[in-house]
Amino acid sequence: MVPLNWYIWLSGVLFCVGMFGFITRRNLIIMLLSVEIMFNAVNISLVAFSHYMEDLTGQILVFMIIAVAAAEAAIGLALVIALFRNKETITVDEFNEMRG
Amino acid sequence: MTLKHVLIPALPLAAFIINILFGKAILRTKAHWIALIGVAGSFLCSLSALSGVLSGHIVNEDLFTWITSGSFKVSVGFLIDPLTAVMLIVVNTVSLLVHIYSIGYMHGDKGYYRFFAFLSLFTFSMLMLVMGNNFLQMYFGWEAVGLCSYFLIGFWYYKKSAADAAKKAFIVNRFGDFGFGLGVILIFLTFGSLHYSDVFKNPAAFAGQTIMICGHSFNLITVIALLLFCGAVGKSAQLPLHVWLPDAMEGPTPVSALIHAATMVTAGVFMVARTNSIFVLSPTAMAVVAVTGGVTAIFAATIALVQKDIKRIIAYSTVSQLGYMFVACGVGAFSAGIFHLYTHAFFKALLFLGAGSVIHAMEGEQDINMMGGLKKHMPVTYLTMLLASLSISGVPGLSGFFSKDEILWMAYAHGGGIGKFVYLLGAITALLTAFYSFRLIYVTFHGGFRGGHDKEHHLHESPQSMTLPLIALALGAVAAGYVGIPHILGGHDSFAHFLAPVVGEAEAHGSLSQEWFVMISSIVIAITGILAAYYFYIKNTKIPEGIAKNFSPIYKILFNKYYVDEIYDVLIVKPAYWFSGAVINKITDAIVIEGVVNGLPTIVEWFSRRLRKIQTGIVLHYSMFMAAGMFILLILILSKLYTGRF
Amino acid sequence: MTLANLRPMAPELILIALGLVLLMLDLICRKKEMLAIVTLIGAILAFYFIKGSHGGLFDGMFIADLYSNFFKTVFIINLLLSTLISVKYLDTERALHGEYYALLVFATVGMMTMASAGNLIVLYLGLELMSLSIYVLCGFLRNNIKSTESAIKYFLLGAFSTAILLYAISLLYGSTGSTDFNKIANAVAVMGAGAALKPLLLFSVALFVTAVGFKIAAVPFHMWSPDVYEGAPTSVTAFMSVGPKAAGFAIIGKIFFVAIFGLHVEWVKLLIPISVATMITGNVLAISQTNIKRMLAYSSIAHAGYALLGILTADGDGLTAAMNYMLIYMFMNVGAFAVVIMLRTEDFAGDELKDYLGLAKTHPLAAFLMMIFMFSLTGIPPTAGFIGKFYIFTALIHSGQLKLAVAGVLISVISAFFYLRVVMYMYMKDPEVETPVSDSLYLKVALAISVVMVIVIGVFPGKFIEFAKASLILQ
Amino acid sequence: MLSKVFFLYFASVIVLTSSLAITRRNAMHGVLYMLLMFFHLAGLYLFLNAEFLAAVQIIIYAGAIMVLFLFVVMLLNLREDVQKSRFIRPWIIGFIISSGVMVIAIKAARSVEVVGTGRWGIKEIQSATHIGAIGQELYTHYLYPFELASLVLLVAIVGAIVLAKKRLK
Repeated sequence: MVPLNWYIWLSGVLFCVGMFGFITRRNLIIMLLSVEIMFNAVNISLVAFSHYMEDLTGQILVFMIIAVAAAEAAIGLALVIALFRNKETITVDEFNEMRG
Repeated sequence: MTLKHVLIPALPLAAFIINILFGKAILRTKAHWIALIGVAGSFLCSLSALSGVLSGHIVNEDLFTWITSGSFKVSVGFLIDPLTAVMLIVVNTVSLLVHIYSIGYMHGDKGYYRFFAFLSLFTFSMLMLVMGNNFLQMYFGWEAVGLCSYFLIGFWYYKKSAADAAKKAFIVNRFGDFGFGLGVILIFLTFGSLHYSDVFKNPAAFAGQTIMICGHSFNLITVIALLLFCGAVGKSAQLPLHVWLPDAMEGPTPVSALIHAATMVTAGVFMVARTNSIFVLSPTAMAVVAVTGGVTAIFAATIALVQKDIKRIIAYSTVSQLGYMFVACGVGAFSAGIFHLYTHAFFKALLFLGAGSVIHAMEGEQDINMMGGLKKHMPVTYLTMLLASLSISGVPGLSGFFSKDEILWMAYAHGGGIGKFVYLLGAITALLTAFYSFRLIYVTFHGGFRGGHDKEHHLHESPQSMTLPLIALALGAVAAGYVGIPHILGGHDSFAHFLAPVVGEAEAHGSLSQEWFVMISSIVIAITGILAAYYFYIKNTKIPEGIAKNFSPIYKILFNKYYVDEIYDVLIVKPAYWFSGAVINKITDAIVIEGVVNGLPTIVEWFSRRLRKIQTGIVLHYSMFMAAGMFILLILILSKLYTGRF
Repeated sequence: MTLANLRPMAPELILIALGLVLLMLDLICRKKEMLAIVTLIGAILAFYFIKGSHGGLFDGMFIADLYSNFFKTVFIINLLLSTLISVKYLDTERALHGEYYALLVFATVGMMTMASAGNLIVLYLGLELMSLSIYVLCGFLRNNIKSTESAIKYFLLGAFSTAILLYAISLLYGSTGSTDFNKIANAVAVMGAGAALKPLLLFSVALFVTAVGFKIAAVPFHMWSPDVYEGAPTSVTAFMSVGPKAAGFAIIGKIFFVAIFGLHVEWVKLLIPISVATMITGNVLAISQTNIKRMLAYSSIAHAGYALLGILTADGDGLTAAMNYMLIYMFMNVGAFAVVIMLRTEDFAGDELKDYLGLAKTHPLAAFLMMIFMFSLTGIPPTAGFIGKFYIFTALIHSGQLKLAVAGVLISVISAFFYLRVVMYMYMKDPEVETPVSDSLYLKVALAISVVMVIVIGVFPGKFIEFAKASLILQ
Repeated sequence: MLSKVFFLYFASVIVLTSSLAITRRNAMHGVLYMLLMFFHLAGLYLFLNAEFLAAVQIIIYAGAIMVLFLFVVMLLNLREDVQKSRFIRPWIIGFIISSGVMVIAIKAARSVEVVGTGRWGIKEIQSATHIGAIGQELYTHYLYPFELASLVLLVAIVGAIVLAKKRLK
């Protein structure tokens, strides 16, 4: 049997990979992917906790997260399209109309 | 608490709001109606409140609590007891009459609606001051009446002297108010509450406490009382902070009558009477009050002897009479002080309004030497002012007699050095008062007109809206005193009994014969003063000039008001200017002004501009900040676990 | 389960129905003003139903209690005011209507769900419902580069904070075995002092602080807010400067004061530097702003800092003060934004500070209202802002945090500098351009409500304090 | 033992593919690596007796969300963006923060213990089937979140249309 903390480790590592992508990549779409990675990292730990605690709450939450992730992806991608229409780029650091 | 009590201050407030909002655009020359209705309503309500108090119905309730935090409570509440009732009557009566008077006096002024708006606001503030049931409300009322006074003195702000006078009044009052504010804070710290009912419940319990100031220990109650008295000195123009009041005469005359004679300046007396249970615990403070009052009384009276400006004479007379009131308070006869406050309101307001009537007729001329013989041109003004002068001089049968005699007797009967001393001062002042009052009457109204022919043609009696209030006030000046006829004259001293529950009854250590002696001597003094004035200014008009010439140093000192203004100028104003000019401007300009006043914002702004750079507008940087913040939080919270420290 | 059983969630149900109706009405209704009126009617109806809403539903997932009702009141008033100020503004910006109001309504439902959540799952879904709606609202002027940019900024960082929140939830779930607030509280209580020794639990506390800090725009998680506030349509800015922030405080009450109250020593230690930094950053950065929306954004950061001070006391008084602060903040902030919107006309943006030069001469009423809101934001008595600050600081002093209270007062002095500068611009300078103002009846109603409430709360704060006090979950 | 080997395989592939996904210059490649990662995640879920979630993971994540991503990547003409440098300038700071958090996370999760006390042990789930168990929970106890999720999706639909529609009315 795999120890629980292995899953938590995996979750933590995956979360940080996603976070690294999110805070450094300039490509909007990759940033969105990074967020998905972070969600999935959380999912791993939730499913693992849920399994080890013999309680389905975590898995229900995973189910919800997947549903909401879909919703977020839809909105995020719609925004990407709207932005691309306005500025012909998806390089995120070029959106600095407002600052200070 | 019933509606009528709330309406007393609410009506003038409503009048103020309506006038300030719609006065300029809609009401214009009709502005007085709103103010008049407000004050008249308030007057009727206060009459009804008085009858309530007379039938033993005392109100002490919080109307509404603004904020509370532990024992600190800011609330608006009304305490309507005999003292408040008297003040309500005084304030509302004079205010109502002054409102009516102003219709004629201010007619055609371009700030007509503004004038009435501020009059209403002042009435409201004054009513809040006297009706309050806690020190904070009194303090706010105190500041509010000061502010109104400031606006009204400087009503003709385009006149430099008016603007300067307003500024002076404001600044001088700051000194007093600072002390008052400290006193209120000290009261809160000592008693843990600012409500009268809590503070006055048992102040004696704190009598023995001391407070350390600069390494010396002082009696706590004395310190509180003296701080409070500081405020009274400023507001009631006692030595050495009296300098603002004569200058305040730059304001319109109705304002002088209402604010600077009858009501606001007496707030100091009211406050001392209100806090009598604190003052009586401190003989030191009482002595200070009595001596300050006595010295101010004689000091101001001597100045009034030689002034030429009709309003200034009356202004110094006011200062002097206020001194009387403090003498009464200082010898523990608070009810006598309030009694004098009450009668004084009538005859002093009358004097001012009469003076206003004269000035109105003289088209702005205020020098009494340019007047004379006005008796036949303006009989109503003459007669009413004569009655007021008789009253202030203490001629038997008029209201001033009863109240002034009461004070003198109380001072005399107080015994001890202080009592004798202030009695002596008071008696001399009474002589001077009678003299200068009748000097005013004789020079202004008798003899021949000295202002030239052109002016003489224009002389006329003032319109009815101005004479009616004069007549009404004259009735007061004659009859107001009959509520307090002393026992010795077969009366019941009802006024003192009425106030006794609030201010207690003064003990008089004296026999009947002594009382008779004091009374008769004061009558004699009054008559002597009047006759002397008659002799000097009617019979033998050369004498004053001769005296002025022969005793020119004294005359000069008096005429220049003991050079107090000049002394202040040299001691305080000039050094302050010099200090600000030489020290602040030159030496610390670069450091203090640049550094603190401009610099602090500049530094902050500089900092702000630098800090803005962090906000690059790039999401990645923002997210990096978020991640870094999260990282730091994680370190913060987990470092305890791993290192044992937080 | 019958419909009557659902009474506790009547306000939510009404608003959901309202949102759906709005979406459909948009198709058949020509006159777009109708949509606003329907929104107002629905919101008032929901408001009316708040009062009788009591009890839990769905095994304690949904809890309608006085605490949630307090926040629901705030949210629905916020919805009402935002709707009122939107009508004319949307016209000026030529934006779609139906979806706009529906999204406002759904965002409000999300906030209400958060306030009455009994479970972390519900809280998460409410938060997402609110956030997604607001992301879209920010980018509503999709041909406007600023609007879309603000939306993507908010969206990206919001998604990041959601991920952090989820991570926190998963770790809390793992350490306590439940997602129900009361069960978590019990589990933490059982651990006793050992709770502070569980690394995963502490880890999740830090993550919660991060995620909630993002929602209320606390430093250093605040950086989205100036950009988003500036870029978003002004009516949305008004809406989101209050709604999500108040919702953030609502979940602070749920998470910090109920679920992990056993760890309050820890989270207070984390929140102290955050709140101080938030006040300083918000106030200092507001000084050098030239755009009024941006200035108000920084000011809203600072106000979150003050409200956080109330949270730091970790007691009922402080939470009451913070809740009360949110209520007050809503009126003054929405009011200020309403004035900003008032200046927005067809060919005039009206959101630069210099547009306010001499406003008192050209539009005395607008200037006067702005002055009252600025006074209130500064905290000058007798406006509501003073009451808010007063209770925050006294709560701090009573809980023994004297130093923080003094720091808070000193820092709030800085704020006078930029708020009163607006007043000075309006009253002491001469106008540069003749600025027209919009004369929408709806806008005027919103302004009237805000200014009356600012004054009324300022003068009669007793009732409102009682209201907030009575709404407390932990006594 | 075997399970550990399998876990290590899945875990390392997940970490590897995710790392690759976020470092690819071309978003398209990133998306494809993500697909690979999702399949392995599904495998991991199977491992944890969550068959339904594994299926959902593939159907929704791989089948829907990633396809949406692909659509968008292909819809936009990203030729210029691909040329630009991949990371923001002080990426090293991001790297330090991420690895710092990672270290803390690993350290914090070193000794995590939970006790299986719930009513859905492996046996119970097997007898009810996973989909049955989830269904039972979802439509009874978690009905409210389920309904809320529908609202979230509705907002997403409306919002996506509002944002992506071509022309204003």
